[in-house]
Amino acid sequence: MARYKMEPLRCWDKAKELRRSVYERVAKARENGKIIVAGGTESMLALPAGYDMEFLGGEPYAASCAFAGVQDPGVCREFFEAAENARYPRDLCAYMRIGVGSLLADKYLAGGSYPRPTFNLQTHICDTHGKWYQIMSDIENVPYNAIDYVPYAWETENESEPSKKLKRDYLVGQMLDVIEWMEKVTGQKYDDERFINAVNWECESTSLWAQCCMLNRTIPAVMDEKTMFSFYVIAVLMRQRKESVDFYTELLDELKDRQRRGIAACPDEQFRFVHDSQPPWFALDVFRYLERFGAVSVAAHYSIGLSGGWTYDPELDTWLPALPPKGAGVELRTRQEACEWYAEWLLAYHTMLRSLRWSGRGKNKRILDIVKKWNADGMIIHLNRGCEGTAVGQMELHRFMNDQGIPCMTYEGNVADSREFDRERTIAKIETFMETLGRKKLY
Amino acid sequence: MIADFKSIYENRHNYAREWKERNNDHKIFGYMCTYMPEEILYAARVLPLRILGAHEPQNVSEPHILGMFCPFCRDVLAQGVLGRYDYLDAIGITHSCQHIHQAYESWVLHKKIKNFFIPTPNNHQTSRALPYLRGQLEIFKEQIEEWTGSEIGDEDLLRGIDIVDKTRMLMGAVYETRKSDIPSISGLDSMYMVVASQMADKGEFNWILEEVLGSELPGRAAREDPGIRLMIIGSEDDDAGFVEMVEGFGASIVVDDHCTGSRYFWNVTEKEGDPLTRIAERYIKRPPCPIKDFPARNRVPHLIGLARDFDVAGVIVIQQKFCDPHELDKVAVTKALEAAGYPTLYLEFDVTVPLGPFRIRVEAFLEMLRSEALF
Amino acid sequence: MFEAIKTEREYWRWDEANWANPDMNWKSGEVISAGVDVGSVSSQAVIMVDGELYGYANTRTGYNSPESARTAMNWALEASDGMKLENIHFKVGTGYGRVKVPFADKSITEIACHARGANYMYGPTVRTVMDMGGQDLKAIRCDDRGKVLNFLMNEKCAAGTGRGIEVIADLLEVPIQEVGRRSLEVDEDPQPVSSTCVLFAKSEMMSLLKKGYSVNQALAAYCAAMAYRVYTQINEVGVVEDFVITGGIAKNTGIVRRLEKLLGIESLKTGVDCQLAGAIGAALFGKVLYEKSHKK
Amino acid sequence: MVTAGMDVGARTVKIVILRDQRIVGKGVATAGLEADRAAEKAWEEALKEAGISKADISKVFATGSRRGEVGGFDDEVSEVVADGRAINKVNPEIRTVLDVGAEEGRAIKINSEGRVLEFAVNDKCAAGAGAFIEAMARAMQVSTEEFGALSLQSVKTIPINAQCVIFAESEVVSLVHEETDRADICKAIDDAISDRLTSMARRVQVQPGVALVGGAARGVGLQRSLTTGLQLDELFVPDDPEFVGAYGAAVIAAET
Repeated sequence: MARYKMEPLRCWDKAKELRRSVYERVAKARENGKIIVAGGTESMLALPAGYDMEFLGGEPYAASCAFAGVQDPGVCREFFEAAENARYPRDLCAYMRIGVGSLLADKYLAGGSYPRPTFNLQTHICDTHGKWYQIMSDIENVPYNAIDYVPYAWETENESEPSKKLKRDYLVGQMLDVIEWMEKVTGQKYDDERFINAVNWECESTSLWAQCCMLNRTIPAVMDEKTMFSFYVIAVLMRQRKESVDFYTELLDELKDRQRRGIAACPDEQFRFVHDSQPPWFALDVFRYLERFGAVSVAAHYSIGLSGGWTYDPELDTWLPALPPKGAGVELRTRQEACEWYAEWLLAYHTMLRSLRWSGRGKNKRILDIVKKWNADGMIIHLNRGCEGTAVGQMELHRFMNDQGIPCMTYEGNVADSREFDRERTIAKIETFMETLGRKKLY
Repeated sequence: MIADFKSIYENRHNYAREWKERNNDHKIFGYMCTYMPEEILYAARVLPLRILGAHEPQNVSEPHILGMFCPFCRDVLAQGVLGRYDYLDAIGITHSCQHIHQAYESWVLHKKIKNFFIPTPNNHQTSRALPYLRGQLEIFKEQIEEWTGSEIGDEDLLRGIDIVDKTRMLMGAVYETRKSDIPSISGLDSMYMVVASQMADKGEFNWILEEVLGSELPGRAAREDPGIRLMIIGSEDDDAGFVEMVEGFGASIVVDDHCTGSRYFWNVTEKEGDPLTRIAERYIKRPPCPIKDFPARNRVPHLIGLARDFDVAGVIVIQQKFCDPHELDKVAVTKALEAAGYPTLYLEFDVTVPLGPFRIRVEAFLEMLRSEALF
Repeated sequence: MFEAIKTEREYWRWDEANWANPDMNWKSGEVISAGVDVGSVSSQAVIMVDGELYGYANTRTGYNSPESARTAMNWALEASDGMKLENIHFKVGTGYGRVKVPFADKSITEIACHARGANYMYGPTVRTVMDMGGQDLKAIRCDDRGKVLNFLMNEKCAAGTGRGIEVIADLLEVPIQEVGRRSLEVDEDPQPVSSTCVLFAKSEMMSLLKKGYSVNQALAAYCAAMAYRVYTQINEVGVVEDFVITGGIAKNTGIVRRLEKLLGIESLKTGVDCQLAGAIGAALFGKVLYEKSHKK
Repeated sequence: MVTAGMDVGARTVKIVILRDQRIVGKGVATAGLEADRAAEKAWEEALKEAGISKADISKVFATGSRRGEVGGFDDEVSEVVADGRAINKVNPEIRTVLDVGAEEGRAIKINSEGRVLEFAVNDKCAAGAGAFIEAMARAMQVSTEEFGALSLQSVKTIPINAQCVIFAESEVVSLVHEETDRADICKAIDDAISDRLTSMARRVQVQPGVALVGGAARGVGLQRSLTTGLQLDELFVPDDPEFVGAYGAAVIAAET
């Protein structure tokens, strides 16, 4: 007998539609010679948005390929093989290997050959990012520029103001340079107004998503993580666009309504856990399997952080949804102002990106905060061999959680390379973990 | 004496402890990546020492670091967990790679020790990197001043620059002698020299270097027939056993691109301008670790230049297993070298190098480079 | 000491053999040279008379490599018509144990030897040699004299090596000589096992069997994966025709056929036991070295 | 009450029959490809020793990675839980259990009641400890008993890099070809395996007393290497260490 009521989400199809539209627009852009910018999706999407462009994000593309692997494992296999044949080692970033392989095989998931961008623009958020699109650009032979991202230290380190200012100026300076660079490589004038709007929308989208995630703190959770995956990705793909703001506004209302009426994502929710790192996209059924024990993933630093703007509140010693310019009553008027606000947003409020560079103390604190505030009973860590940025600090996190008396298990896998995931062993490990917590299968 | 290099390297911990006694307990600062601005530490009369692994199997790092991280960072952390560096007063690191940063973070988490992280730039090709790095160095200087309780003036910084630059110039001069047809120092001793320079008080170490250059190297031949001239490039490499094996097969390693080799000392500080800016500039202009080499590929021309200047017949590309920065450069670098006419042999290190499996690869590589003897 | 109770049959064992050409009279030969290839899994000794194959022995490598070298050599001599070790002018050791061949006049790596041997066995058109041995995969590019131009050996893991296949043969209780053939007795190839790690391939194979795969299908899935692994490696040196496969695994048609399919190239075949390539190359080098040392 | 525990491992099936908490029958058989046939063999042996028929057994609990392949049990428990319960019965002082089978390795942290607090299972590239020692014994042409004895004779330390056991073999092979003393190689292998097991054990923060169970536990060389590796005064190895899982299952069957 299910504990909670369920209802399909109205926003579900809209999200699907928006996701599809991105790949279509890229395909179209190719035909009518529109500017295509490629790079990591954490490249500051608002920055190239000074142009009427389509953005081809490396991570979501790779994730889609990996997800497509559920139906046809051949898809990714072909891309990985293409990369391996070109001598790219298999322990490198799985997303990168899919991108490079897809390019070398000249095959685009949505059909046709791999889109050749007007230029590549990358933000160097982890060791791989800056090199990833260097390699892509070598092969495509298109202009390439990269912005170095040095985030603020975690609040636990109480970093000095002068240091923060340096980081802000460093990032702002690079943005201004990149704008000039883009004008050079495209030969087209950069439109500050478009840019300023994009910054507003990007901050708004990510702030709204953070608010959506807050609603998952209640029992039962209004979204399970599988659902979150299909919603957060809108921000990943197009947070700098108005459609994204509209989508999250609507989603927030729907979720509030569900929360009020006690509608659950999983009718059997009994054991709430926080997951760490991206999931193995080709094996999301593992989450389904967990639900048979009443175990539901209610949050992950990854899914709430990657698309969420969070600000640290020293009084409450926790992180809360950050205020976008408009919400803070700020009117961005010039390129300079927009760059400064945008820089601050990424350096201070993007806790996910910050965790890629800050492996230890801060990340533990941040995730413990999530476990507590989202009322989780335990944690499951995906030791992700396909993404070193998120793998940083995972072993320490495991140790830390157990020391805090929070049941925590790890399983080894890979965000996109199914050859590194052993389903049998993972299932066996989950069963053991659940058994040691005295939980039996409900069905 | 050349022999000193090896003995400093092999007795690094005794050396450090004795140094502390001799220098009425001045502070010792262990660092984990060669982007650490030693000049500032010398200016503060703090001794900077590089922390390296021990190349022994260990079983203490797994609870802290994922198995897919490079063996070097695990080996380094093990040294900390096992208490081999307990004489250090502080440890520090700059932005380098995530793996070694993990070792640093775990060390800090589990050994309560004073620690300094300088958030240096990752991209040295943007003009914005210099003012940013200069600013961070100033903050670092202030933190050191606070820690030692004594101010660091410009003249101190200049003294620091002079000490470190002198080591760089002297080691550069030693490398210069390896260009000759019969190098006067082996690849093994050269490696000992550079790693020893990272483990010794450079003030003292410079005397040794001057002595070696002045009285030992002239007219010296590392070996009568240098055999095949090789370049060795890649990640951190202080694996004496491997280099010894290679040179044992009648080859000579005449130049390298490692952070335990030429990358560490290749360029010196500009003479003009404010000290901190000059220090920052030197680190930005040094031959880059792959992790700092984007958007353009500045490593490639540098490596081909080295191969040409030192007249090598082939290149051993060797890296720590799972070292992403170097794996990300593997294809571009080997391609470029092969295209320039330098055959390459690609190998991967682990904490302990399995000499057996490596021997066949190296021997075959040398057989391949050797002339017609068998035909 | 283990839960393991000895399996009645040792499925992983290769056959051993020795042979000498009855139609050749070695006594009339000018230069008699020998090559001994002490590999990790098996050892071969080859005797050549004036650069022509006269006899050989193929044995399993034992614990002690000098001993394995002697056994192989003596076994080859036994097959001969009264040849003694001292009748051989020049002996070259190769393979893992090359430096430990007690009677060898010189040691040369199996990489050089396999290229040279392949050149003899398959002719001067050979440009790419894939040697698949017990512990290593070696992709070798060579010129028309069998001189190595470029080569590459496997790093990190031993999947696709003879040892790996032994493990699987043992697991599935299939004699190793039959692994290849039986892997081809399937209507269509299943998804290759995903893990190239032999140990994980093992657990994967077990689950395939649980899923109802027949042993042959499981073998097919494994051979397909191994063929692919070899394929990526050989691509690193680049395949130039003619292309040949040497070493123990060349006997595994299941991997060879699949590899050829991936490459879209047929490999040359030969009547000579392809495990002998290393020893043959060694013996041929022996001849040259002997002649050079006896030129005035 | 008579209960039984059946442990269907990667390589063998083990069965333990309990009457009023006392072991009255044991049986073991190599699983090979057909675990169910092996189970029958093991049953025969165990029932014979106990001098009873299956009908006399009120409850059968199964454990082991391949339990899914055989039928004939009332409920199942994971190896980890079975080990914890069993070792606590045999020696209540134990807080950390190391289970080393042919393919799997496990480290289990338990409390004074034998409840599992935390556990670690070997990850990729660290599997097959037991199988590795077997394969190496084969390569050295000694029995696994001789292997352990030889290992004990050596005091030398030769590092073997055993992150991937199969690749580690080529290191062993080259040691062999360098005519390294056989005893030293055996110890080197035990040390390498011990290092990996110790690493895994440290994930659960090893506390004394420590027990070593599973098929590989009888290896006297491995016992020594682990005792040194974990800096222990003593390492507890129960009689019939390979039956611990089955025993635990039987005990839990009796208790529920």
